[in-house]
Amino acid sequence: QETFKLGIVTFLSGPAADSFGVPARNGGQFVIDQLNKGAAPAPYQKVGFGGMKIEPVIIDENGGATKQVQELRNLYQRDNVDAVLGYISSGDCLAVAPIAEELKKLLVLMDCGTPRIFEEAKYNYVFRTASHATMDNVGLVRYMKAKNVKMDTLSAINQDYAWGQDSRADFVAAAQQLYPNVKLATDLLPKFGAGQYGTEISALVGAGSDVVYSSLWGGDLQAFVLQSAPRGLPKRSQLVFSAADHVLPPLGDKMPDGTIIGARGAYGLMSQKSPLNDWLFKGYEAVNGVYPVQAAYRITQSILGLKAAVEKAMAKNGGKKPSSDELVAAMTGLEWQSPGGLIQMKLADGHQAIQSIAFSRTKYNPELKRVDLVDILHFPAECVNPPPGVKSLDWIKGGMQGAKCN
Amino acid sequence: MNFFLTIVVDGLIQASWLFIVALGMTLVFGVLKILNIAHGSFYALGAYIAATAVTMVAAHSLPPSVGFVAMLVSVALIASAVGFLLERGLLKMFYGRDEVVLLLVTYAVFLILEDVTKLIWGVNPIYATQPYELFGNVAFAGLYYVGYDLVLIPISAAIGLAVWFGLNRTVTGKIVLAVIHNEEMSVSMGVRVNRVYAVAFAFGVLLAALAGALTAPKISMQPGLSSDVIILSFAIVVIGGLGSVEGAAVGAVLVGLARAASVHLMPQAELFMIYLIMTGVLMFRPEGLFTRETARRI
Amino acid sequence: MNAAGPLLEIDNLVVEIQSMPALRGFTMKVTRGAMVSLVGRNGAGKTTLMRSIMGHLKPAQGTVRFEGTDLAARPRHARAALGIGYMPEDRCLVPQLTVEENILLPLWVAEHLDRKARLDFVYEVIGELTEMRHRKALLLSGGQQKLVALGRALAIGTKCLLLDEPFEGIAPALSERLSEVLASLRGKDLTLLMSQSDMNHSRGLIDVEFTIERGANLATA
Amino acid sequence: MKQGLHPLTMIALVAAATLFGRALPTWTLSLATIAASNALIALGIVVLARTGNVSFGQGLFFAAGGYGVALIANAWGLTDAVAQVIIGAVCGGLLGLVIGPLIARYSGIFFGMLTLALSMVLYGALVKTTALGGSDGFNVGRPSLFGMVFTDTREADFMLYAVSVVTTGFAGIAATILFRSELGLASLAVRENNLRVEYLGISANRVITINFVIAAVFAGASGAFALMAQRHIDPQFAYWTTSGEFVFVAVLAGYQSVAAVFVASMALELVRSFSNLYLPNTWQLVLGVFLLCVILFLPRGIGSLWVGNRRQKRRATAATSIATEEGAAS
Amino acid sequence: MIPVLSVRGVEKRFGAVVAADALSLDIPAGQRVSLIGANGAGKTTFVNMVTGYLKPDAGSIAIEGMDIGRRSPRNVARLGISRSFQIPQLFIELTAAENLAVAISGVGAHSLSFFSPAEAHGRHDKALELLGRFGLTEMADRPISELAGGVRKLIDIAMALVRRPKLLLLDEPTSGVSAEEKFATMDRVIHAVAPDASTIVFVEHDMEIVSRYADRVVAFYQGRILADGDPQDVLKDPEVRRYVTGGSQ
Ligand SMILES: Nc1ncnc2c1ncn2[C@@H]1O[C@H](COP(=O)(O)OP(=O)(O)OP(=O)(O)O)[C@@H](O)[C@H]1O
Ligand SMILES: Nc1ncnc2c1ncn2[C@@H]1O[C@H](COP(=O)(O)OP(=O)(O)OP(=O)(O)O)[C@@H](O)[C@H]1O
Ligand SMILES: [Mg+2]
Ligand SMILES: [Mg+2]
Repeated sequence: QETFKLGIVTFLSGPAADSFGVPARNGGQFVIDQLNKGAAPAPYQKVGFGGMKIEPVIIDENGGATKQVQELRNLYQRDNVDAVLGYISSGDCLAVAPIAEELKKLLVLMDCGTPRIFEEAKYNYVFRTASHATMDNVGLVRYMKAKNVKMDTLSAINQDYAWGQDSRADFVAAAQQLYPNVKLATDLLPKFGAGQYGTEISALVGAGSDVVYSSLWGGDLQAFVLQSAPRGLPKRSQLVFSAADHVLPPLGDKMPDGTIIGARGAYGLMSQKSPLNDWLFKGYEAVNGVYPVQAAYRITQSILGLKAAVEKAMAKNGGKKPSSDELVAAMTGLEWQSPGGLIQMKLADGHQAIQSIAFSRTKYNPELKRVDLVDILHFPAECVNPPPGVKSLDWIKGGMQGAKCN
Repeated sequence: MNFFLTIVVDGLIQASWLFIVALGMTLVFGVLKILNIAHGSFYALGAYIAATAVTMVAAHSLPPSVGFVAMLVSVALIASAVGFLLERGLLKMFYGRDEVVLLLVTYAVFLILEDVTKLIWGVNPIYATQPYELFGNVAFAGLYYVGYDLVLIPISAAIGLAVWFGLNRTVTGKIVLAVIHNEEMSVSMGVRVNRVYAVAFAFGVLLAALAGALTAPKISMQPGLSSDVIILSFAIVVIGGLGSVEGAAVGAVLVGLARAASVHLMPQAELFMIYLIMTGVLMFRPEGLFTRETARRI
Repeated sequence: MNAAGPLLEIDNLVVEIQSMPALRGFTMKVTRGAMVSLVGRNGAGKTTLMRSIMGHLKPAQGTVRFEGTDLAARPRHARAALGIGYMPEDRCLVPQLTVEENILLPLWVAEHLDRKARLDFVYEVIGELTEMRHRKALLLSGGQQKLVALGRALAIGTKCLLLDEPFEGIAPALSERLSEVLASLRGKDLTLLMSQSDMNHSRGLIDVEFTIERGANLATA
Repeated sequence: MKQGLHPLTMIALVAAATLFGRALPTWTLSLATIAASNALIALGIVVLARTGNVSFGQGLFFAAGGYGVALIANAWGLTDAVAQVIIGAVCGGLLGLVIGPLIARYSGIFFGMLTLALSMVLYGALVKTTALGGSDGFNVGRPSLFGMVFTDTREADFMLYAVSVVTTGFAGIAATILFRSELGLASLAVRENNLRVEYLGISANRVITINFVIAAVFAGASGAFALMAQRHIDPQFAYWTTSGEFVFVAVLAGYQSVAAVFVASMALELVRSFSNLYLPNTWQLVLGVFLLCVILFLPRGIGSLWVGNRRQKRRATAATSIATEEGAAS
Repeated sequence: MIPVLSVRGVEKRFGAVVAADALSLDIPAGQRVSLIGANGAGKTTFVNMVTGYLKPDAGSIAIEGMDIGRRSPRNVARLGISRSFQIPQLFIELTAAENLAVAISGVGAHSLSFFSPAEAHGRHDKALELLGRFGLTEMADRPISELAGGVRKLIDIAMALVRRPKLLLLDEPTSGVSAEEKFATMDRVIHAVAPDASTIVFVEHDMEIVSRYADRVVAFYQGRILADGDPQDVLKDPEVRRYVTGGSQ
């Protein structure tokens, strides 16, 4: 019986493993198990991909772009996978995309924030099934505006590498659009993985600005929160974190109430109710003991999108296992439902997804011993993503023309 | 004025834990001539063990001070045992090889420990925050400081003084000097060199782990914790001069202050700071700030 | 223990360094209290023999017995405790330590000896050391270091001294002094084995001379 | 005269290795390209190590070569593989010429750490340079060869393989000649006792600088290969772990022969790749154990599997020559 | 005629230790001078200063009238001055022949060749020939690490001879060399340099050697020159006997 061999690349070691890599692997395993059993809800009830069982080959993403390029080649050429799905780091996404293109093999990027992938090049065989990071910051500023958060002065703390630098640039640009008088007070760029922020917190508390923005994630974010709370930073400034959902379960009551957070999508506690969402949320929680956060959602929407594409292609070619080109044709411009809402391959000639996003404030719930999210606000995809053909930062700086909010 | 005070306090807080790590590294290098890449892994190991100890104590709803003590004791015991076993069981086999080969051995140990910690503790973040509240908060120079952070400064100074005293003012320290200088002669004079090696290595591991334990309450433990620490302590040790306790102290303070100053004054430069200091120091003192006198050669 | 038997007994010792034979069946008996000289050309194997006795080289064949016990069974560091004082050819002082500390080094680890008494003994025998006791070894000239190394061997070597070329590089006036020092040890139940490439310095001192040639005995006198 | 292989034999071996690529499965071609390029930079480390200095910052020149080639390729559309290798080598070499004289007076760990620091300064600068893509880096197009553009992936991979094997092979031959030369012997002497070298009227700094520049040239060319093979460059090229890995390849190989360096880097890549495939959660552990085993059981490196003990060989040829077999290209 | 070596008022201290105390000394070409002195008298320090390894605290040192003030050992060596060392300074992992080959390529070479094989141009033959002169042909292909101390000493001296120096400084050439060898060693040295009528300064503790080979003896004590002159006279000097040579001489 024919199977669909799927290479999955995600962080199993290194600093991104706990926040993104392993939740993604767990999510992927859950979804693949369910699909192989035919246990997923409609419209995904068919076994595997169009009846073919999915055979995952999981690879660690840790180790840098050089290694990932080599491993991608190995996956396609040595292990003969039918498609590769994965990648969390932007650098890795940028590096592997041209290789897949050259080998004419399907590559589905599930996460990675940078908009540059499709803004700087054109790919036929490469798709990204999640919005890029522009949405996180545009949405965050829109949320603050909608909730009347005061922001005359702004401080920022972001890691000194592409994700932090880009997030900072997007947020500041968007803030300048919606808060034209905002002044940037302290603008910190600690090294990635610094882990200790005593000095930075002194500087931030000293600056005492209305809002402290951060795109920190994972252990760095947790350390920052742990160290800043006793020093009174949350009391002095409104904390806004663009991608903090994944630290809520581990931080628990250490997370100061009222912090504004995003999840890079309408994920986890901010997701909208649907049978598909219940299936993932409850199922994942049952297997793993915690509820799913962004990475689990992102891999799920990737796998479901690929499933939709495979089945669409099979419907067209009469039920044979589709070739890479048939898959590409099917995936281009595809739309499908995911636990986090509707995914539409709208940008980059149908290769780059857009999706809706949600933001909220934290509130610790002592009974459930977990952080609840309140004041949730959803923004439709076209409100926070640039329209096709416009570069993200230009779009923001140009006043976010053509955004459709409601 | 306040501003400078902030930089100094922030810098010293940084320097305090960095010093303990670097001290361990410089001792191991001094005695065994091993530049230990796995040193960062021992730091991580200490942090993990501390977190486990604190969590276990908290689960029995004992006060955080018990957690603090439990964490230090358990780390001290486990880390020195691990260090001892590693030296006797593994490193010993490679003595007499090239410095670079020994470095590679410790790199292999680093790789192995990376996965071993992952296998034991998983990738999910672990905390040991209870002791962080132990010493309250202190209002100071217009800011709040966490008492725990401030307490680290005297703790590390005390450790440094004790080690310095032990090496320079006690017979044991002088025996260690002899072993460092010439192992064959030391054995001939009746020194149990193997024991000196094992104890020195175990002590180095202990210091790294202790630093990990002391920082554990304010960070979240997760994979990748070790790699940053390695390079930081390398830099400090090189700035200070390999094998020198004073050097490690001055190096750590220098690095701590420079980083603090750059965050407050020039945040863009933080990434380079440590390397710039290192290059600057080596420019004028090619062997680091404090170098050990060597025997006459000709 | 049999007091009449030889103190040091080397039987058919074969030592290979990097698979090249450096000792080829060397045999020697040293009686208690004797002053023995080991003579040979450069490369004959004198240093190799000393280092083998000290356990730094593992013999391929043959045995080294000290007071009847096979030294091969003892760990390297145990030789000092047996009362063997060794003065290596290249001095090997610890540069950061003072002269006195260098002399004390073997005494610090030897629990059975009275430190003060041994130190005084060393200063008594080699008076020159007293005035430089607080200087760091780093600062001594080659010959001065030689004296310190001798003092250090003397401190721990209660039964036997192994001196590897003690007179090498010593000014004649001082080597005369050294010979006197060594001569003064006679009758103190201390056995002396010293290697030499030149016999000038010790003619009157020696009871027995072993000549080593290409790692083997040449003749016994 | 029996002192390793004759250069002509080595050229034949290089040719054979190149043609052998025809028989390799596609996925091993790019692996072998990377291995050859790593071998090239590791060879530079061996060259430098003969003066007693180990560079933990070869990533500096690796990145200089890579970025130099990438920028020129993107600016002028220069895609020729051979030209790119030359550009990479020149970029590395020029930087080496600037840094070499400054760093030659350092020794041991300080030399290593200073090179590491310099490479990390470059790393930091690159991470900061958003115009070059910051930490994410940027992509470049496919290389061509003498005006030929390869669209078939197998052909393109083989072309790269061939260019890298030939370049590395010639670098190996050059290194062999160097090792046997006056300068090569003086380099070993500098490692042993640079004071005596100075007393003999030879400038130890100069010897170190020359070897340093050679290593930098190799590293720059290697950077060009890495770039061509993956068509992407990022500051990771200059990161200390990258440099560290090259040192490990050199140590694993055992400083004995060029072929050993190649085999060692190939073995490392294979072990890493297969353990990642079959044991994705514990591949680092496997790699660590592999390293320990090689060091323990092959103390003279992988090369000792077939090069044989230098000393024994020396004895066999004792009367005729003072050959330095390290250079033997097999 | 200008002296080969001219030392004027040289002082050197190491902390409290005075290693050279207003030393003045002229050595004319072709003379064989022996430096004797108690241990720690400053003989090695003297050699170190003359060869540029140590800088004097005060005073001047000139070679053939040229001040060597700031010159490094390398630049001094290029002036045609060689030395051997009290503790042999060799390339431990290289063979005896390779050690000499390095020395040979150092002669006159301002840059070393990439291409010229180390053993080409008769360099190897020359190395073997030098070794042969010291009776060390057998040792040619053994690394120094395998050689005994006395043999190292000889190779160290052989290396100093490679350059055919105009001034040769030997620091205790015969200490550690066996009785059978020591005269032969000195003979070889003399023989090796004779054609150029080279000037030799040798530090020595062995008075047999001194009286046999020196034209002139300079006795040091605590950084000062105790006596300087004809060997017979110096060796008879009561102070020299007291501090240096001892009673039995
Ligand atoms: N590390 C070594 N490796 C190989 N061979 C060695 C080593 N050390 C010594 N040998 C060889 O062993 C032999 C004996 O050397 P040893 O040092 O014992 O001589 P020695 O009698 O002490 O000479 P000397 O009077 O010059 O000190 C020599 O042939 C020497 O070449
Ligand atoms: N680099 C140095 N640092 C400190 N002190 C030194 C140094 N070099 C020499 N000395 C001191 O200077 C004095 C003279 O030393 P030097 O080596 O010149 O003596 P020497 O006459 O060669 O003696 P020997 O015959 O024992 O070799 C000694 O007291 C020595 O301790
Ligand atoms: Mg000897
Ligand atoms: Mg001297």
